[in-house]
Amino acid sequence: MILKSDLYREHGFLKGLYLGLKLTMITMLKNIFKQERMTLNYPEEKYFYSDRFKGKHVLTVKEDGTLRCTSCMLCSTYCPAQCIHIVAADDSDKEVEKAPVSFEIEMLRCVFCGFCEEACPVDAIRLTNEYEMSGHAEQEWVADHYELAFRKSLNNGKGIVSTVDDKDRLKLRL
Amino acid sequence: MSKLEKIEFTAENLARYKEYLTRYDDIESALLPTLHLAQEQFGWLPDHIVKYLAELMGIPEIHIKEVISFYDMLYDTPVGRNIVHVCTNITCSMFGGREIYQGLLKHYETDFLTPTRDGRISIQKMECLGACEIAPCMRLNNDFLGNVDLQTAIHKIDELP
Amino acid sequence: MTEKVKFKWNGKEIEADKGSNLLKAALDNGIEVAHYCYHAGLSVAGVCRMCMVEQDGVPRPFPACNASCGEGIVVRNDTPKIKSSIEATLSFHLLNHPLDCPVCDQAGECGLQDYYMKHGQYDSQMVDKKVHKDKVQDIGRNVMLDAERCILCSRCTRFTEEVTKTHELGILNRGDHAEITVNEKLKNNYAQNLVDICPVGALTSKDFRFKQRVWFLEEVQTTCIGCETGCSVKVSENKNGAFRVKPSYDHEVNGHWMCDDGRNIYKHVSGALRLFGAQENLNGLFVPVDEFKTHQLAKGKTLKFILSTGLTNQEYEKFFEKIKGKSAQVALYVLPNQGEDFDGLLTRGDKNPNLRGARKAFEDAGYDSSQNALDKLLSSVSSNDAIFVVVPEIIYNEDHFNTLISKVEKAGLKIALTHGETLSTLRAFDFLLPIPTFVEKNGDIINFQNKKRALRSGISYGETSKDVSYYAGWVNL
Amino acid sequence: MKDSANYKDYALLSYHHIPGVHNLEIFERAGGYETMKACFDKDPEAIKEEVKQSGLRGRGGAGFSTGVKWGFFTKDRSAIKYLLCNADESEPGTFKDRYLVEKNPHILIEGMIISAWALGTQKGYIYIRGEFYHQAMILEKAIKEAYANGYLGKNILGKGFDFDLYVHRGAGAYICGEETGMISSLEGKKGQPKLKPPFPAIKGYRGLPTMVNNVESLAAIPWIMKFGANAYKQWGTEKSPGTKLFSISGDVNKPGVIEVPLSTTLKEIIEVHCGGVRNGNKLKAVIPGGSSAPIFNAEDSLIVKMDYEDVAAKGSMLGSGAIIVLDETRNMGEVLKWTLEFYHHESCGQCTPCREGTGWMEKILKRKEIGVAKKSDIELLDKTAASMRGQTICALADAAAMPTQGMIKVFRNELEQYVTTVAKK
Repeated sequence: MILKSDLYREHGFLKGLYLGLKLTMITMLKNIFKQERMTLNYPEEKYFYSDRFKGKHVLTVKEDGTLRCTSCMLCSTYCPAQCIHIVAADDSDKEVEKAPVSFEIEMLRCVFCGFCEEACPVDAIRLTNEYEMSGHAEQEWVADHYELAFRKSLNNGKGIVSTVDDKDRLKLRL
Repeated sequence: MSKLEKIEFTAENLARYKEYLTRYDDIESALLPTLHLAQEQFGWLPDHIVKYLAELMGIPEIHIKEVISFYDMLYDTPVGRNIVHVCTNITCSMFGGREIYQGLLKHYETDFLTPTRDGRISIQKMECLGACEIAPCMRLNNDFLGNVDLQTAIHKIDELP
Repeated sequence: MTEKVKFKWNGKEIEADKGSNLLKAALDNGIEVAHYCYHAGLSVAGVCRMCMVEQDGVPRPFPACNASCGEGIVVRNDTPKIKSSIEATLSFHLLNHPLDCPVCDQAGECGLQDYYMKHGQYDSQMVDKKVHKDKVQDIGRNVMLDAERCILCSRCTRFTEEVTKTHELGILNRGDHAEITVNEKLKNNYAQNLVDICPVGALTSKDFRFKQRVWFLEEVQTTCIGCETGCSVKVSENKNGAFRVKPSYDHEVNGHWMCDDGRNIYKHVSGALRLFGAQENLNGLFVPVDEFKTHQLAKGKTLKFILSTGLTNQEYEKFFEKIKGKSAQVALYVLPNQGEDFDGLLTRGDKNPNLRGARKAFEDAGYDSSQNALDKLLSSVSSNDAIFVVVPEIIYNEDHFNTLISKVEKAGLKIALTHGETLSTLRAFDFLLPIPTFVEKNGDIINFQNKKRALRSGISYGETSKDVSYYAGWVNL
Repeated sequence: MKDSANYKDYALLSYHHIPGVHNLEIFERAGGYETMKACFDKDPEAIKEEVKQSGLRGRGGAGFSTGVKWGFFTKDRSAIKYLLCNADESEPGTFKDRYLVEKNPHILIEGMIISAWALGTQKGYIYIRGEFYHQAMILEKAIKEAYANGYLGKNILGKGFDFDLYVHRGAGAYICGEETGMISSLEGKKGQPKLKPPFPAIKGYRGLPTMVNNVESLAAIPWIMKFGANAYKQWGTEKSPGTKLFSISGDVNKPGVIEVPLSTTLKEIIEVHCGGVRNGNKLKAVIPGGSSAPIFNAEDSLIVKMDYEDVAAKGSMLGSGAIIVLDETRNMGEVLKWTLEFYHHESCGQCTPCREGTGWMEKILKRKEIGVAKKSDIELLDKTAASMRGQTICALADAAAMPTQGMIKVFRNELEQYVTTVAKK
């Protein structure tokens, strides 16, 4: 939560102290009498995180269903945990030219910092608010691009289409 | 021109080529006149003619291609038997050179430098032809035509062989 | 002795040969001057207009690449006027550039990127349609051309005109439609130098294409072992392997260039067949084994060594030291000549990287390095022998080497010291033992000029500590 | 144009009134080639000095003193060197050389022989633009006649001097009018200008000393040698002496080539020699020296004197003397568009600022076609033009930038209106 103002600076010491404690008191009393608890009965109840939550990655796709990623490797360069592994290859489409043949993220290494999202020049990788991940063995924690782009939860396996599409970019390029 | 046809200068042109060589102190300098000559004989300068000239003169092929592509009056694409140059520079444009050019393209249903369907003419938009006193001016092959309008231009072009 | 002159560049005093190139003098003295078209190994074109300077007493700015050093001249390229002109010129360079850095292999070592960080006009005013040209053209000899990225510095055309004199590349058309074009395909054996000299991503290597980003790579300064010329090279590698070889400037041997054959010398270093430990031949199938087993089998046998010409002087020295006074038979296998003796530029027919060093080491140790000695050794092979064959790193003529292998078949124990299971005929051996490749060892080799050339190690992949001399230690155990 | 022209009135067009003067016989009967014969008795250095004294300035556009340029040339008479005549007049609006050559080719040949004698060149080439096919043929014929008369070839007139002269046809490239571009073109390369230094006078055609002069400069030599430098100076001003050919086109009643002394007012040229502005319209602007010269508005046009200094003082240049007159009906945006299209088309593609800049300036001006134009584009255009100036090997970038900046200076409001007005279809 972002505090809007500094109570102490704005109202002076005593009044600030009073206002601050008032908030604390109200919350305490509410919790005692209204029983509004933060603990949820997971998995029956689930917490909903905002879209800005940095959860499991997703690779976006173009309108034709291919990966948007051009395998420029900026994410893997920027990644502080060095958990992104990309193997690039020629694409038969001259306009695309370069595409990944394999894109893997080691989920156990990932620190969910979201730097990859910021480094990406083509909006190909995003962090979602998906936070439920599980696995038995280490291998299951390496997400390949099928998992990252076409898992069931993403548009029923069709993947998330990025709005800044290649064709739009080409149009912008005129 | 079919590719099977043997590409070489006629005896007369070969003599002219030899004469060109005497004018210059090195063979490279004779390239531009030779290209003019070749274009006169072959119409335009496709790769196999470039190859012939390269062998004849001992100049690298790419060098000749560079030169052909550099100059407006040497053609590496097919052109018609007659070339029509329409000036579109300042003075000629002031007096409607561009309209004549567009009008001609429309009339002959062709495009920049593309030969008409009967292969008779190619229309080329040119920069200043150096005849601004008779603007708008054109060149039909090597002849200047001044103070033209679209109708006279079409009339004159139709007289071409 | 050429006369020296002193002049000032941005206030820094520089000493250079009189009349030498002003830009070169500045670059040699560690001054960073933006430039694209100038290359010390080529003629001056003066077309990129990035190296403009102002000189006191000269009214107009001029390009430093077309000026010569004179005594006492005062040159600046940090005045506001020049700075803004460089900015403007760079923006012209970028005007029709497609800006596809994410997919461009040059990114990270691109002249446009480098100078943009320094001289960029960060807000774009370009909303117009760019000029489009042909992308992704395979122009032969492992070179890819992207005409759109090209800034027409003409380095490549000058290279094919002046260095290789093969005239494959030219610039067709004029104005902003000018485009690098290849006549048929590249044909010369130096074509990949074009990739190096291209300051932008217009010419890229098909071999290196999309394998790695250059910022993941480290460059190791070493020497090419492709032939006896011994060109200075840089091998780009990281923990995943070696990825490319580029020439590095050495005015005594190779100048700025290297041949295309030499570009392939990295391939065995991290190739699929690279040997990382001892292997035993089980009916034609090599399986990992403890090296100790080989050691045990070799005990009591007469050890014979056939060395290759690819070892360093230090390795030979150490080897002969180890077998000094012991009864080991040693011979040298010399690779046969390939093609013409000398192609006029760099490539030589003699493919032995360190033949001179080997012969000298043999001589110093009192051994015979001639073909006779090898023949003698081969003819005397018996079942009581353990024969060690050092497999050359690069074998151009496999048949020639296979004949050698066929002659050692009689030996009781056949061991190949190699970097990998590269040849099918290596199946004739009982054991394969790993030795380091040229990027995994430090030492000297002696090239055709009788000059010492240094091999330097970078990141190791194999079992590098055990070189030939280690196995020599098995003699007379 | 006066009918009964003679030496006293004209230097260059003095033979033009004689019918059939392109024939050597008629030309000689009128007194042609006499000066040349007389010159062979003179010391070459004396000829050079005379030309220098006359103050003749290069008529191709730059206006550099011909005599001084000759002074830079090697004095070693035995060394191989070349004389090159620049007849590649491709500056839009210029047609004076065509006019001069097609009527009277011999005056150029005479001038070239005298210059060759003075400079000691053994071979000469007349580089004529490819479009002038008939003019090239006229020259070829005239050269043949001169050979037949022994004025060209080995041992000319028994003086032990050899000079061969040939016509070399270009193939349509503006840049070949630049002297080093012309040399490249003559060498059989693309006509791309070469780096200077070295200058052509030191290292030109085939790396040998080469003197490049404009047709008009060379054609003025016989007159100067005949009547002397002082007589030549009777015309014009101290710094710009002599007469000059002006090619006048555009909105005037009688367009054409005139020869007038330098420093004649533009007003006189338009009103007296060319019969005034067409249809009695009001004068709007004048381009005084070919399309590369910044434009004059009506006020400046009426007071400017056509000599190198006064035109430069008013912010333009005399250039090749191509005067394009524009009346009130003309749209300056269109004129600038035509100019920029021309330079875009003709940029040789060597230096980046010119290659990219000329194309971009055209695109900026045409932004309304893709619907992104705004008023500030004119500012950008001005800035782009400014950053192209003085950045390139040859002057083409300047030639594109100067008229752009000049036009923006004089007609900014009109241009701003032009770029933002989208024509209704």
